[in-house]
Amino acid sequence: MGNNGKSIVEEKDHVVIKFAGDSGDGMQFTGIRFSETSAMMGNEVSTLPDYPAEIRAPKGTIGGVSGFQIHIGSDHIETPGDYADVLVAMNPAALKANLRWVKKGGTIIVDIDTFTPQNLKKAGFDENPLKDGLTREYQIIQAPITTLTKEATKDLNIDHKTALQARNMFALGIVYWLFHRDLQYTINFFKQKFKNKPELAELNKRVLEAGYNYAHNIELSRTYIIKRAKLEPGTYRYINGNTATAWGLLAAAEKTGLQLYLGSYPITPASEILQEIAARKDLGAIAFQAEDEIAGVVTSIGASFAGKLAATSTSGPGLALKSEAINLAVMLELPLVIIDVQRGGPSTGLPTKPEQADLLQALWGRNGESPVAVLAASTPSNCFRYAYMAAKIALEHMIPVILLTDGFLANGSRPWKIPSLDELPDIKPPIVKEGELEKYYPYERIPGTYVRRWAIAGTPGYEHVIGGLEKKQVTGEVSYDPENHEKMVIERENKLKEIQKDIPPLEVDGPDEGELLVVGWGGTYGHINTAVHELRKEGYTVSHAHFHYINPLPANTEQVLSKFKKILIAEMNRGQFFRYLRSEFPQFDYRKYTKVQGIPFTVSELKQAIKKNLED
Amino acid sequence: MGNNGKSIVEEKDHVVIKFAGDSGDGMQFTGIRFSETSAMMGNEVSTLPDYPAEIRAPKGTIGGVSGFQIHIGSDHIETPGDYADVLVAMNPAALKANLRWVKKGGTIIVDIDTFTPQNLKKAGFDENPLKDGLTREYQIIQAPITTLTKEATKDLNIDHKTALQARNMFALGIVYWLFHRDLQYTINFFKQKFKNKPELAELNKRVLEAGYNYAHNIELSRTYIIKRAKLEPGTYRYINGNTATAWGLLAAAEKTGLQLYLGSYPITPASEILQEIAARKDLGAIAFQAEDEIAGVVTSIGASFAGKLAATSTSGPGLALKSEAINLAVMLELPLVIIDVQRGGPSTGLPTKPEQADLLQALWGRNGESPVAVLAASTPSNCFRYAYMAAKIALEHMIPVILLTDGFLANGSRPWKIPSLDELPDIKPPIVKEGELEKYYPYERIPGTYVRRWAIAGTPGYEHVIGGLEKKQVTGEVSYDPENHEKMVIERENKLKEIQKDIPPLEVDGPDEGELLVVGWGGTYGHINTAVHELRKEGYTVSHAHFHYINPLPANTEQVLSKFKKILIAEMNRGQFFRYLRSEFPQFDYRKYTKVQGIPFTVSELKQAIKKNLED
Amino acid sequence: MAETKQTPKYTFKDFQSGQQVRWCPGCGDIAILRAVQMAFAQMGIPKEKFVVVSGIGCSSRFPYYMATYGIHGIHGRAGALATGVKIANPELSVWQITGDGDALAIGGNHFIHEIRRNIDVNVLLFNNRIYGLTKGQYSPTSPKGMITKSSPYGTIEEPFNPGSLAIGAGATFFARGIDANVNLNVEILLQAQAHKGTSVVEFLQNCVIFNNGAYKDLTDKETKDENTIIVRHGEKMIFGKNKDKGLMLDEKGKIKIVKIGENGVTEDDILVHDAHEPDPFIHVQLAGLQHPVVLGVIREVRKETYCEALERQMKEVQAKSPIKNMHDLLHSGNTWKVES
Amino acid sequence: MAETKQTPKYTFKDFQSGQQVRWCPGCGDIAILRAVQMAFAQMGIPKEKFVVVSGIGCSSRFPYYMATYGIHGIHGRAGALATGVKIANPELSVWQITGDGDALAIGGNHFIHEIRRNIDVNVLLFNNRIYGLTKGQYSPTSPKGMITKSSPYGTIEEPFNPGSLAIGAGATFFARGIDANVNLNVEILLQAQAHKGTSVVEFLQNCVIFNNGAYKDLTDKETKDENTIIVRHGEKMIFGKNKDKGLMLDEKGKIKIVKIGENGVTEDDILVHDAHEPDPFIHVQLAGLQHPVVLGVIREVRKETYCEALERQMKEVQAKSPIKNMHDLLHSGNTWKVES
Ligand SMILES: Cc1ncc(C[n+]2csc(CCOP(=O)(O)OP(=O)(O)O)c2C)c(N)n1
Ligand SMILES: Cc1ncc(C[n+]2csc(CCOP(=O)(O)OP(=O)(O)O)c2C)c(N)n1
Ligand code: SF4
Ligand code: SF4
Ligand SMILES: [Mg+2]
Ligand SMILES: [Mg+2]
Repeated sequence: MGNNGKSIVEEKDHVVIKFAGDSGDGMQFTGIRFSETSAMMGNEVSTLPDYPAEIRAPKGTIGGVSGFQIHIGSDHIETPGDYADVLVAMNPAALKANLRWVKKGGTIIVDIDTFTPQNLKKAGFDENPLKDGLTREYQIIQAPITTLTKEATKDLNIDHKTALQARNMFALGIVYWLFHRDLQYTINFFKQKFKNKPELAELNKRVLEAGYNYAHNIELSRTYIIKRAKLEPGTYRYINGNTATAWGLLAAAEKTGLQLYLGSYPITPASEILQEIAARKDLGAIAFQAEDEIAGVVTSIGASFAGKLAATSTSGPGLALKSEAINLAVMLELPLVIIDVQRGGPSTGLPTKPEQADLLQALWGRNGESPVAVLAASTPSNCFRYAYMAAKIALEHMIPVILLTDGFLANGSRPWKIPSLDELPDIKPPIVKEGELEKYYPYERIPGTYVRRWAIAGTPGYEHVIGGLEKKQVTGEVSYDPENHEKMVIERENKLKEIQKDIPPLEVDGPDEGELLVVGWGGTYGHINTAVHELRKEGYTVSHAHFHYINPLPANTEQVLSKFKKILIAEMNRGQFFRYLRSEFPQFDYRKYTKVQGIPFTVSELKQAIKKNLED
Repeated sequence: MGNNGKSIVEEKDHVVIKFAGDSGDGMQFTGIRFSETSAMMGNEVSTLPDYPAEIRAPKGTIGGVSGFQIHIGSDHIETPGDYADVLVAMNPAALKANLRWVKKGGTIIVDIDTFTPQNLKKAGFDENPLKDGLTREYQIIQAPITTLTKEATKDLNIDHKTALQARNMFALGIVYWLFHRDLQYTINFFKQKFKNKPELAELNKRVLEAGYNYAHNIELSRTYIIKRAKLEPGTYRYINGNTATAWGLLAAAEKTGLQLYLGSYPITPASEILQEIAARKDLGAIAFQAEDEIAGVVTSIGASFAGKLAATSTSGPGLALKSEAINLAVMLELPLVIIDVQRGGPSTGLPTKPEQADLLQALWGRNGESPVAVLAASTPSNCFRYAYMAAKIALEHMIPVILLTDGFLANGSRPWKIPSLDELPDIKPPIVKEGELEKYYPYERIPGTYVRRWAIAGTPGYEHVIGGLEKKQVTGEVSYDPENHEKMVIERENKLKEIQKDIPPLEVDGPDEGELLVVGWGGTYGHINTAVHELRKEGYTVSHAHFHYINPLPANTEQVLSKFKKILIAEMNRGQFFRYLRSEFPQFDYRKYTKVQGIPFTVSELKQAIKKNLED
Repeated sequence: MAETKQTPKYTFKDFQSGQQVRWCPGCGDIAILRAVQMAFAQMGIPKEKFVVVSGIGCSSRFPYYMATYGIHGIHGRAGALATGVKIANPELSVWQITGDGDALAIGGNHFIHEIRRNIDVNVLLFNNRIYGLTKGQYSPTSPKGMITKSSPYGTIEEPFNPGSLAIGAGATFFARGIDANVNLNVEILLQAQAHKGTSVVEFLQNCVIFNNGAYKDLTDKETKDENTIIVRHGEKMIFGKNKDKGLMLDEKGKIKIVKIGENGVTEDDILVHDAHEPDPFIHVQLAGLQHPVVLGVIREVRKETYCEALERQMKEVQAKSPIKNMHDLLHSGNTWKVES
Repeated sequence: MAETKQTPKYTFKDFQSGQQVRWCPGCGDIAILRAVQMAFAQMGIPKEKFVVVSGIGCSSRFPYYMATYGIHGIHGRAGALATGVKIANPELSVWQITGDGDALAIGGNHFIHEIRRNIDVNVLLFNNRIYGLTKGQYSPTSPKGMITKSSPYGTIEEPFNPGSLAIGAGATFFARGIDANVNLNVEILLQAQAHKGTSVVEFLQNCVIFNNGAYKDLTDKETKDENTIIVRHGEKMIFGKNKDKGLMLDEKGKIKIVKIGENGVTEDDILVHDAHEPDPFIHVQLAGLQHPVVLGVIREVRKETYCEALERQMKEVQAKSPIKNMHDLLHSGNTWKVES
């Protein structure tokens, strides 16, 4: 670790850093390096990338700004943070786009070389903001990053353009110095990544060190030490929600001994799930990139019939397209996991932004009475657990399960204590083995569970045909009988309800009775929980219950809700869970706090909303 | 009218007749003849065909029975009737399938020639039921229909097979005698239909008269006269729900002067809408049979952009497929009518049977916050009005409108007083004419309505591009701005709410306050209304409110509901409107009465349910 | 297909499910069902290894009549269902039953993509040129001008030729059968089964209710020999009641019909059918021919199937990758330890 | 297209929307946009009559850059949107912008059906053999073995040849352009516009980010003349830096490449391109040729379009039918009067 010379060293519980620059400036890469180093140095970390919808949006413009925000600290880091303590702005547009998200008094590092009149104009500044009042409100480090990057690399045998691509490492070096980070993790990473191009490893290392040394030399008045978090012992890794989701499915496959089949079609922000599984041919997983979403889910249904752990992944518009076929799986009563990484809607909407507005679609967006299980993950890393649980429920209850995540979880990263497969609950699908049954009736239900048995195509003796028409109880033959239809509708409903027995009760964070319960579901967990914790620290009495199991709801839901005078439901839509809960348990005093802006809640706005509801 | 000789003539308010036979026996044809004659003779009529899912299900089996039920009477004939007073069974299977639906003491007419041991076995009778107790419980007319049809036609130069195809007319002749119907309407019909094949006209006439004379000769103990209904004066015709729907759209097109474009894909029970419009090239309507449901709706969106009155028709599974594209129309804010003729679900389900289980799909089965208007027709003939209103709302509010009908309405027929186009409300789409505006902003909203203006492609000066991405207020440019997104979400929501101003208040049939309000929506109107009326006649106090406008709900909904202690929601699903109302107005005491059997409610079961809810 | 135990000897009855066949009397589907059951009995594949999937339509009720594994799917998705079953377990013999509406209207995309991917599925396309189940609307194969329920004045659309479309999508196998000719159909089905890759078999199928007589000229005793030609690989393409007509190429490479003995044409001049030619320039002509209509296996070329490529790649990757199980994966890349 | 007032004289600038072009610098889409704007200016069609629709993809952002009517649709549905616009108003000049994913993956069905119906739409298929917008997964035109984000070990699928597929679906017009050759593209676009019926134009388009160099051999100065041939109806199919190579048919009717002056081949022997031959047997070969890649209008045959047939039928029916308005319809068939 460097020597920070004469500057004051301040110890902090947590701090938020944002790297911002042009799409081509490598801000995601930079952010991830900083996060990893921090995690390895013992901090809790939560990160969120934020990039434009265009592949390469016009350089130097606000629309082209790509960002990466990191929250590090000693404990309870559940969100990437509302406002930044430190902003790195690689050009004027990055400054313009992010200024409102920097805390007053915070530190801003800019590449002063980019503050040309031309660039300022592109960014929409009428005049140079650095000459302006800005310097009074923030601590601004005006580093000639471009110049010094050139300088630092001029003796390397590397072309100009390539050398300048390492500018981001100069900025990272400054930030490393500011936070007393060890350069070694990053340098090792370069060595590994550029195994076959040592000159690039050297380039990046040089520039990183140059930035670090620059910060050292300009003698910043203040640097920071972030306390280590009290983490459970174990081996950790960094993981984002999409990878965690993919891996959760892979884990379920290994645990059951079934091969994983994912039929999918790329769509932002879900494509990575497909990509992660496509990369796992080493584990025998099959990733089929279908011609469209419908083929994605339908091939999965075929694969399920043939005995695979079948899944499909998509985002909102894709879920809409899959709805007819999901209904086929409802009728066939085959296991199927459907992952919906929610994004801003309706229609194409805001394709790279998170939202929670697919809930009602997941619950009811199919023709007829069509019960499917619905789960929601709430942190990037617990996507692993809920993907695993989705597979478990699908396989054990012979039912389609929709797992809702969102763009925030999908792209957000968290350090994650690597679980061992032994810790994960067993999965016992009702597969019938050759010779086990005298006669196989496809729709005979296992007593006490409503689950039918799974005779996998290819098993001798159980040949049978199933289909989307209503079928006779037990035998599964086509039946148009009125009473039979109603009975089957109810059997499918009951089968769903039975899942309640297998899911954990709803937990309350905070007192389990009182004035106000804040309710959330899915990806808002971190923000809500932080808000509630902070308010409790401030002396307010408020609790938080977060739903991961949405259909069926946990068995104790009504009881938990009944203990509070008011229930505030916070969600990133116009009140869908609010509507759902109210239609289930109309007797309670629900309020809603909603936001549909394609960006997560801020902790501060949540705190305000909670306080307001505590008051009236 | 014939002379019924010595038999007793009984006068009746209403009576239910069912014709049943093999799919090939022409029961639909027979039933329609009877209905038309009755309507022309001044009765109220309600009919319901009931046919197997197979095109030609195996002859002589229960699965192959095709039926047509007719309810005629002097007033308030709102349903095809629960139980039949008269059953015509062309073979043992038809008897077996329908016996439980005949009133004790009713009349059964059978073709005794078909009661061979072989046929009895095929129908699943262990022994001949006619020899059994049956004759004690019913008045059974054992007519040798086959023999007498042959006999009556033997001197015609017509082959055996063709001659026997007129057997149904023999049965109809008997029934005509029984109810003092005039043969002339039917004979005229033959002349018209078989203009170019006079031998067929003669054949059918002969057999019809033979049946009539046969009935006369066997001296039935009792015949019936049905009182004429007190119908509003006017010109009447017979119409089923699908035709009425198609014609409602055609009427809206004529009224606005816009060409009708229907993009559709065949699906039971909606195909007839496509077919009706395909036949209307004389009126300039375009019916495009697309390659699938998605193309059906998407071509309609294209047509809407090009200035047509655009519609698409389908049934449940098709609505699921269209959901992604409907969302595009939500974003584009183009007028679009989507007709969903609901059938039994989920998945392929019971494709020929009615159900009301697509409600939640219609409301919320799309990704993101996606408000569309939802309407529901309630009688075969008012499908005309609601199709018209759906077009009016879509055009005036620049919004997709889903019109829900169902298999019961679609196939059911009612005499209908033909409206004149002048009676229909005007339709004023916000089309901007060339030169009208200085500058056109596609998402500028007309004050007080939230409606944007419609610049039809091809109009000089208003060139503009719209799309599925979120767009900036007013200008409609693509915008990823968080606040703008939320504002647009709310604008779309408000635009929907504004429709409330244009829809009539919810009406109450019966006292407008009291113990119990029975609530229904869509195709259950007739059954619920009849049940409520009968109960009131029996001295109970109970009211009925029926919803045709579902999203938005009529402005006075909450107020209407608030006047009753209990609200019983009767619907043909597992409680979807119940859930919706409860989520909107949780304060009331809702109960539900549901049936998901692919068959309509019976009035008697509804009455029982209402009485039960009156009591507890 | 790895077989451990001996395959039982079957007759077509072993493939009857016992469910009552609910097609209209006289429907062409019935004869095709029989041909399939006869062919299955001869394939030497254990019964449980057959999976018969379909979409929705009259023809798509087919799986119910087979005593095998099967799925009666949803409309248009038969191709995707079949693809999923086959990829999931290449040991299964997968048969896809689909109508002209199911495969070529709503299911057109899955149809061309399974062909492109060369999924080793046998696609039996029942082409009655009508939507049967929905009671008689036109289909993408209805000839232009045909009057149907949804085209009361005649259709205004050109039909697809399923063979041209399939070959355009890259089909490695295309054959055409006709409901009435059970023996030919069995012969084709056995070749379809033997072919590795997507085998598209178009069955010309009469719908007695909504499009009766569509193929009358091709099945009537008096006319069929003049109106159809049955091709077999390696045999000369000769037809006609008197076997006196044949196919040749003109100087432009276009197929022409010639009469043997006329204009100096001898039997030697007649073109020998080469189903195995990879370039489809002649096969497209054969598939597209209106007179005579070509029956039999028109194209059969060998290319790596999707499942073969998948297996090949899986093996390669597994041989090289250090990741052998979940534990390896979870601990791959950057990890760090937190000590207690 | 009935024109009442005189069409203004345009330059390409009149078709620029003023929206900032947001494609990556160097993206092939940019050059194609320019060609389209140049071509539109020459068509003599009033600006407001153009409608440019698209699906979703990088290429599908195209409408935003055009100062015409347009819809940026949803993924895969460009073909259906275009179909709807054109049928609704045949006076509009409808342009469909679509990517290889948009048209051939999710949109494959609409693509083949609009071609089959011969809807008079100009389909511009931007084929970069990759999914650009979703950041680099393989597409149905990615060559087998290509490594992409979703095929880290190389794809295992055969690609479509868009020309073969289009012709298999019954295309009346197929042409191929390449981003870099703006003049050729303008020439093709003008012919596409002139063609009545679906005009499919495949543009080979370089994606600098995810599939850079896919067409390098076809655009590089040194290699392009050997690797491409530009065909024009009625002209001999000659290519090569020295114009010394050409196409001929062999005795089987298969295209072969010959060198003029070698083996006795003279320029006279070289095949003349006949774009108007209705039977597609040579066009499929031209479309499928890998070396040289054929550019220009490969096929252009005239068939009745959907809208022409619709108009014809409308007129026929309206001339005959007694039903002239809603009142007639409502009162047609059996009606009866109830007197007061
Ligand atoms: C999503 C969906 N759309 C439409 C239908 C209605 N439908 C069922 S079968 C069919 C077409 C049948 O034609 P084809 O595939 O040729 O089969 P055939 O009945 O002629 O054998 C249609 C349109 C449906 N069941 N599901
Ligand atoms: C229903 C739906 N599925 C998937 C997507 C995601 N998506 C957007 S564009 C695209 C493919 C783009 O490839 P292509 O059509 O070749 O266009 P390009 O970007 O290469 O120009 C995909 C998969 C979507 N927007 N909507
Ligand atoms: S309607 Fe036609 S295709 Fe369907 S079962 Fe009857 S004959 Fe066969
Ligand atoms: S990603 Fe590729 S196709 Fe998309 S804009 Fe960039 S270069 Fe063009
Ligand atoms: Mg068919
Ligand atoms: Mg592409």
